[in-house]
Amino acid sequence: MLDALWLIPAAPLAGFILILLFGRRLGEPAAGYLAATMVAVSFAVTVGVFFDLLGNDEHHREHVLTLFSWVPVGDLQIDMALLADPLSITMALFITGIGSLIHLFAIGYMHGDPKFSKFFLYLNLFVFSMLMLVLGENLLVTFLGWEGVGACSYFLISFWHTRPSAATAGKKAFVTNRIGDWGVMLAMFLGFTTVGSVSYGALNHAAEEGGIATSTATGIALLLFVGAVGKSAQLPLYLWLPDAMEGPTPVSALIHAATMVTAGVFLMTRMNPMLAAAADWAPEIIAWTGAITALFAASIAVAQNDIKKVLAYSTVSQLGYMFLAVGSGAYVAAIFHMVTHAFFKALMFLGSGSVIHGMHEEQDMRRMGALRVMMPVTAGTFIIGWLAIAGVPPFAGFWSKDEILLFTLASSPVLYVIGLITAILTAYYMTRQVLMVFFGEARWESHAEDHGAHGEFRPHESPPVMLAPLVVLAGLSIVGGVIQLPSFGIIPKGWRHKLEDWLHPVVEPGEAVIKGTSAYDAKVWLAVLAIVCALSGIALAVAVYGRRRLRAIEPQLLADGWRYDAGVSAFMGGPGRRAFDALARFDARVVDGAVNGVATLVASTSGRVRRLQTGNVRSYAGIVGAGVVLVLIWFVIVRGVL
Amino acid sequence: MVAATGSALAFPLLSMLVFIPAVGALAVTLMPRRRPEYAKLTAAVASVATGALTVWATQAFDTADDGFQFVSRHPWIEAWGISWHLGVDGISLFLVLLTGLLFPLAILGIDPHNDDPARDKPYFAWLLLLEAGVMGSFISLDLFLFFVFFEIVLVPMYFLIGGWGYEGRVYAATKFFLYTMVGSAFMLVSILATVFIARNNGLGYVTFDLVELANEAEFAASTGRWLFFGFAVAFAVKVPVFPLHTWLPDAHTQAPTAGSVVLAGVMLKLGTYGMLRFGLYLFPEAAYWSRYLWLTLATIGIIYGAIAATMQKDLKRLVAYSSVAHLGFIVLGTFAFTTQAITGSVIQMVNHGVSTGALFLMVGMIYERRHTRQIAELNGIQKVAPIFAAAFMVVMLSSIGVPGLNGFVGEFLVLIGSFATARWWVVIAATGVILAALYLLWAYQRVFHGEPDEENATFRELRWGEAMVILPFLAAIFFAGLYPKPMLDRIEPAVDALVERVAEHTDFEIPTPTIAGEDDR
Amino acid sequence: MIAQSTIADYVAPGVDWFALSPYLVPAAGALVLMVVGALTPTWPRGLYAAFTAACAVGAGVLSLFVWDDITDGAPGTLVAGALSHDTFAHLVALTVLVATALVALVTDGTLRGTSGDGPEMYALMLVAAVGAMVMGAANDLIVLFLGLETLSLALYVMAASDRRRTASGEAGLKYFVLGGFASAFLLYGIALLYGAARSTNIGEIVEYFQTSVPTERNDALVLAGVALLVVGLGFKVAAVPFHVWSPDVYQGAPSNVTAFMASVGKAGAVAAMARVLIVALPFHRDDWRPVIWVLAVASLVVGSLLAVVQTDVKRMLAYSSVSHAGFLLVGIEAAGHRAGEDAAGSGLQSVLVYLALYGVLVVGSFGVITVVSAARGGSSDLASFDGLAQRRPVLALAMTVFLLAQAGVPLTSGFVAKWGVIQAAVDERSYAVAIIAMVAAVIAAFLYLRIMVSMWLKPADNDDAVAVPGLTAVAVGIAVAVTIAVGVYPQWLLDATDVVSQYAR
Amino acid sequence: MNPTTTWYLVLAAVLFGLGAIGLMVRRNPLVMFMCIELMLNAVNLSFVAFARSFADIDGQTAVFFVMVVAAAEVVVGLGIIISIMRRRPQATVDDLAELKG
Amino acid sequence: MELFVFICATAMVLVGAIAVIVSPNPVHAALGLVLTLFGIAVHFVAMEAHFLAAVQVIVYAGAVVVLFLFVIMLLGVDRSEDLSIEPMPIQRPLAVVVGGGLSALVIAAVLRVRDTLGSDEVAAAGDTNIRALARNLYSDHVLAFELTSVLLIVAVVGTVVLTRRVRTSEDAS
Repeated sequence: MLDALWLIPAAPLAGFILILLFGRRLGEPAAGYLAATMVAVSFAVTVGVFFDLLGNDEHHREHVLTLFSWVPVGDLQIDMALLADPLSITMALFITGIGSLIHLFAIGYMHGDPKFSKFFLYLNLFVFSMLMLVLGENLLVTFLGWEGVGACSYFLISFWHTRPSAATAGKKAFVTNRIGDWGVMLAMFLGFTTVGSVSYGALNHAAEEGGIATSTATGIALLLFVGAVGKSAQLPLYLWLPDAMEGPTPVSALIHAATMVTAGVFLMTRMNPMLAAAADWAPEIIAWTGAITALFAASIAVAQNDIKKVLAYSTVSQLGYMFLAVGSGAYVAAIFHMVTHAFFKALMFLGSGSVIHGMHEEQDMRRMGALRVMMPVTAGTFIIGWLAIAGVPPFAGFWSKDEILLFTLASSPVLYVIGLITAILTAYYMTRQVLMVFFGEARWESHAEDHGAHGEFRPHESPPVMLAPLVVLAGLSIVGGVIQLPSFGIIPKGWRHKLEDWLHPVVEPGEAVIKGTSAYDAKVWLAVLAIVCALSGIALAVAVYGRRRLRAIEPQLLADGWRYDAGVSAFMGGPGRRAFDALARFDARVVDGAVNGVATLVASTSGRVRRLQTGNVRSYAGIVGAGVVLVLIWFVIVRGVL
Repeated sequence: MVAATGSALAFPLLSMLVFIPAVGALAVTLMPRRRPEYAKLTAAVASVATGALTVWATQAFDTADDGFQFVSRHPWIEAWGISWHLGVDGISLFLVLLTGLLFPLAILGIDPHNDDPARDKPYFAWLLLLEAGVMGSFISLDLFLFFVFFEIVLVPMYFLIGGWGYEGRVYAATKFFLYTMVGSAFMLVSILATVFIARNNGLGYVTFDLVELANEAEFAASTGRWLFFGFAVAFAVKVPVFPLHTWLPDAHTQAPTAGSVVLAGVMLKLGTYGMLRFGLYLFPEAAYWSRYLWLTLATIGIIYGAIAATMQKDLKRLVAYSSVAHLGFIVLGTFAFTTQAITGSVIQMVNHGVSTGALFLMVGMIYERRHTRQIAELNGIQKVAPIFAAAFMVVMLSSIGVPGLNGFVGEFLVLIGSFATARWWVVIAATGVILAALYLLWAYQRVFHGEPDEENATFRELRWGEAMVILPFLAAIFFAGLYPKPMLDRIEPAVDALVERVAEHTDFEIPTPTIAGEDDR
Repeated sequence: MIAQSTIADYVAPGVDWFALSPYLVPAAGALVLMVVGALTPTWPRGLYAAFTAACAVGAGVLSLFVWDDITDGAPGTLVAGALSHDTFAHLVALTVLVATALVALVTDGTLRGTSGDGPEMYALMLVAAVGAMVMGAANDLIVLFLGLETLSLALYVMAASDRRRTASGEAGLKYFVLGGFASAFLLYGIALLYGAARSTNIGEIVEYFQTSVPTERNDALVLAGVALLVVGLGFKVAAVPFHVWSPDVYQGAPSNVTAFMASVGKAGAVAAMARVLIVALPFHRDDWRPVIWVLAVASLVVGSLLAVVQTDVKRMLAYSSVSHAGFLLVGIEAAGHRAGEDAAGSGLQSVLVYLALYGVLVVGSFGVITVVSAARGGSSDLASFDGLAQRRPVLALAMTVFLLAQAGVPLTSGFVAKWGVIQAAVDERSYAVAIIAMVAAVIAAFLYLRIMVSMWLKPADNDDAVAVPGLTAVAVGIAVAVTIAVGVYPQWLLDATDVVSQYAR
Repeated sequence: MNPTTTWYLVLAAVLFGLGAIGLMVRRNPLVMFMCIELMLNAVNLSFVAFARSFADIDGQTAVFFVMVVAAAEVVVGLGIIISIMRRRPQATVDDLAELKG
Repeated sequence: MELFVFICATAMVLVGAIAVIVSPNPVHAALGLVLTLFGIAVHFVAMEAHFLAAVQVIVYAGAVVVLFLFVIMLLGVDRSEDLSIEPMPIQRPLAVVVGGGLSALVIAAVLRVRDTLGSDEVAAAGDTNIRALARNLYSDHVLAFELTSVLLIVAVVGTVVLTRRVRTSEDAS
């Protein structure tokens, strides 16, 4: 199957082209099924490739498929080439797997939308781009996908472009991402200048051999991190992600939770030898950025009332966890968390989509409540997702989060504490969300009249095509942890560290690094501590929102996201815009003014000189005479006498 | 057919590229006044024939040869050592191709909207004359000949802007004409000085032949720098390099659509092309010596053009300022002196021609429908004309430089190539990529997104005829973005030779990666 | 010794009638016009003009034969050293004769049917042409002066000849007064030079400076003489600041006369200046070159600047001709670097070629102005050109060609002319003046653009019927043909004129 | 003490200067014209003085030609003046300034 | 004796010239011109240029000045010019500077070379002056002599052109 590697991106690309050509004729729901099938084909091929690789011994789990020479100029030889190795196939597996589920979901969700086929057009293009991103053999192919997903994200966020907020959000996402792209590009330039290639193989090889100076490696790593910050919505560039919730919910699930936003983590993992070769403070910066983002976003999520906004900030927070892992050297944990996060966050986004669908486009949680009765499947699956993200064992999230915290403690206790606090907050705000949406009294009845002309408003459960993906994802959220079980005594040896072993050729073995540290020795107690934290967070939320024992603390400052977004907007719209305007005026008045000034000067000088031409012949004689005297002075005095 | 390389071809291919449009222009002029449709037909035939020849030339081009091909050389004004010397190499080939393909599209696809059909005749005649001039500039290998074509181009462009432009056309046309002529004034003196100084310093005879001058003449460093300066001023105006750019927004905005397309598509490249062909090639020392100046101006241009574009209220003006920024990349690459950077510059010249040409084309279509180019008066077009919007989006993304589309390849090569020799300039210039997204997306949002108001609700969707004009642009955008290799293969040898020439004449060392790019795949 | 001379010593100088024929034919033609014209009733349509043109063309053909003689043999002098027998002289003569022929054709269109129609104007033209030719050929300063006066007096009269317009009289008077003033300077210069070099004959002057011991030289006298000569000739050339007369006179004079002044008048004056400075005074080249430099730059700048702000087309072209004079002076300055040396450079050639090409161009331009302003009752206001392209597209196209050529756009003769001058200057490393000249040309280009804008881009504000008389059309057509032909293929002209730097004295 | 050539030349220069002054200050075209005649006479004086000092007849010949030119100039000049002043007898050159700029 | 002649003639020249410049009445100016021309003629005689002296008197003082007076009478422009007013304030100072500068500079040049000027001896005897002139005129300067005839054609044709009656609207009114 390895030679069919090209099929993985090709299938969604084919879907894109087919829908582009025949989309309108196919119509609903054929276009949706076509798109979903294409992604499913891709998934099937990926699975095939996965098993092929699995069949090889761990040093031969790498396959490069060169399609054609893309940008060959002198030393710079960049191929359009795909790389199948454990990391890329892991990514591809959950991209295509979750992707096909979400496609399926979207068929139901987008029912009745006039631009139904166009939605799947974009979705397929996105999957293609995302696959190019992860399968790329070199930075440039990755960058192709990287920008491609950015563009698709832009299309999809502003899918309902007649809404100004959607259009603005799409633009914001693109531009903010571009700031990150600046870093990726510079990293490529620096890499090429140093190594003479932008292929991962060459770059990482050079880094491993120690051929790259520490400063250069630091530069490359941090520049890539700038890109990752943009793509994965970390501080200070996370702004676009909450706004991106303007897009249809499947988009939020696929792009802004499961796949695209993890690209930054993927890239850092892919280039981990470079990070290893970098100065010590480089990973620290990454870890701190991740930790602060995790805490910061979690604190904002506590006060959000929009069902999707909570999930969006939660995503930012969880991505922060992943960077915390990367910065702590826990690449496997990062990937592990990325996978489990993909499961449960996709699940919850789809669940929220189902809720929104059932609530006729209502997103405000304050107008929900007690939905578990109306939407039992949605509620059930959502609760599984909740338990997973909150870190309750044995759900998937517990295992991955625990592994990250373990590594974090090994590198920095302070970061560990931040991680723990974030974990408590996560459990708290997720519980809050579940309680507000699915439990308590039904607040939607009182607002029924707001929703259209229906005499009676009743939330309804979604169709099976939407529920099926929820169920599958719920299952994965429960058992997802098995791919990387820790070496606790109660877990059979053969079940431990599956992911780590699989990823081994790409990423240095995880726990071996911290083996012998006190953190490693206390790992069981740490797990217990994590469980306690999760439960206490849940308990707190129940006390506040379930039992009403405590008053809810939802300061406006947090609801406004620490006013960071508003501040940036104020700056861009205020001084920033004024500065741009000033430059535009400078161009018109000074630069162009100088040119027109010359013209004016010519005209005014001419006008003045012109007055000498009085029309009076005597004054002409005077001018001529004066000229004669001057010429005579030159000849007689200057040339003759002197 | 075997491509003749470095020697004369039995068929005077390149001369035909000049003569066919020139004769076409004459023929159009002589058409009967009552039958304006003949004018368009003649123009179309002439431009398509020229285009076909350029395609043939591209196909027959020998990728292994770094010298001039399809050379045609005949004495012209022997008294002054001037010959009719034409040839193409990798640097000029695609500009010739672009010229050859852009003009038929402009002639066939863009309606000049003459209220008086009699005005079709001069319109097409000027366009063909313009094609002859531009084509000649790109293939001239004689300084005099180049200057002649470089200057002659002004006249038809002047009349096209002045005669078929918008409100402020006369001002814009005049500004364009005078601005460029000031630059040319310096170039003319420089050309002459080059020739005479070369004669006095060993060459022994007067010749305007580029190749002879480049190979035989030696200039003292200080002399070369002055001479280079003369050339550079003319090219800097034409490019235009900040701060000599202010003619461009006016000219672009006021020009008729075909004029804008051609102006942005090929005419600006006369400057960047000239910089490579005459600046770097003749005066490598001076070019290298002055590189920081150019790098800085280019970088300023990139940022400055982008910021100025952001604040424009007129869509066409916005695109015009975006040209300032894009051309900045070309200049940046030119003065980075690495193979990748200069190849990138050449590619970018072509790509900018395609994408900005297409942008102007579509802005023209917007104007045609709405009779306004003010961004504030446009909104919600995507809802009523989704296909038009989609095409615009693709072109815009190409202009933004999204990988996979043509705009990226050039920018990327320029930046990656320049990084080794002009690191900090690249760091700043790369931020232009962010700004490009900012101003174009902002404009796109305001024009295409949202709910259309009453006036925009009847915006007409793309017609088949219009689509046929845009389609080639889109095809080129995707092709050059995904498979630029055929272009790169043809461009690279000539660029390599140029870079080596610079290295030979200066203490410039062609940068090599500190770690040999060993391949461990 | 003079005292002892007797009649018996007298030997009549040899006269090579064939070599003189180009001068004699127009003079004779003028006499025929006067005498026969006075004795016969008014000649039928266009015959005066045709006859005049025929005389000029005939003289031109003779001049070509003489040219052949000179290039076969060697340049020399004629009639006791009074005239140079060289290609320099004949290139000027050809320029003058071609311009005269063209102006004659244009004049017919202007005068036919008016009271001014008669043989006199044509006779004046032919005589003036002789004067201009003599200026270009003079090998004696007195002869040069006489030629100049012949030309000038004829021009004064012609300028004042349109009695219907008061401006014409004013132009004639101004030209006359200032011209007399300038002639006095020129003459005084000749006198002082005579006082220094003991002769008015150029050959003898040069010989004197060559042979006399430096201490004996009367340098101060020479320099004062040169100064006054430069002034006198600079006036005729219309170099700033001695140009003051030209805008008024160009504007006031009838358009056809202006064409004559700008072509023939300028040709004679510049040729005379070149004769005096380059041929007669090569030993003082370092003295006069800076002055010419300043005059050139001043002419270029002031001419271009003032042209831009005018509203009358004739006045615009008057100032532009001042600017062109600047270009010509650039050429003379360039020639001055190596005046008198064997390898003289191409300065002189460039000046004379410029003159020839400019002559044709300017006649064409004023030819068009003549017919356009005729339709507006003699007004040559810029507005009268509005929308000309709609009314008379061919005429507008012709004017455009002339204007582009004057602006120095390639593939026109104007470009060849400018290129020649600039390359001569650059060859002598006069970079500054070359750049100033080119920038001035750009400023001047604005003015040509204004006229083009008026013709092509403005709506016609009137529907005056612009009638183009047949002979005028012929003249304009020839001028266009020459302008473009030379622009595209200047080789033959350059080859042919390569010999002009081998002048006689 | 006999007058030397230099004396004559100085006188000529003074006369020439006076002529120039006259031309610039007088407004009557006829008088301006007379001033030109003064200047020409100054030149003639110089010519003859030089001719005498070299014992050369060329200078005198030149004067002869100058006189002819002066005569012709007078004829033409007076013709122009008549043609203008017949209509405006009291016109001074200051009044003839329609063409300007 | 020669000195006396020189002084008298110089006085005539200068007084006449000043009269031309300052006399308000054009007739008086013309008379001043005659005085100057006579003075010049005297100088010519003193310098042995007899023929020129004669021509000077006959042609200049006789014909030319008469022509001037004739025109003055014909046009009736013998009214005095008010010289006390100068509409252009800069004109008179400029005139003095230009005229004075001209004279001064030429004089400076002359004085600088006065030693190198030729001998002051009288060149030719009276009766041979004319002969020498004739010989010179018809040999070395024969072309110039012939050219004067062309010049005279101009004068003749010019007067014809300028004095011909024209039909103009102004004349009609």
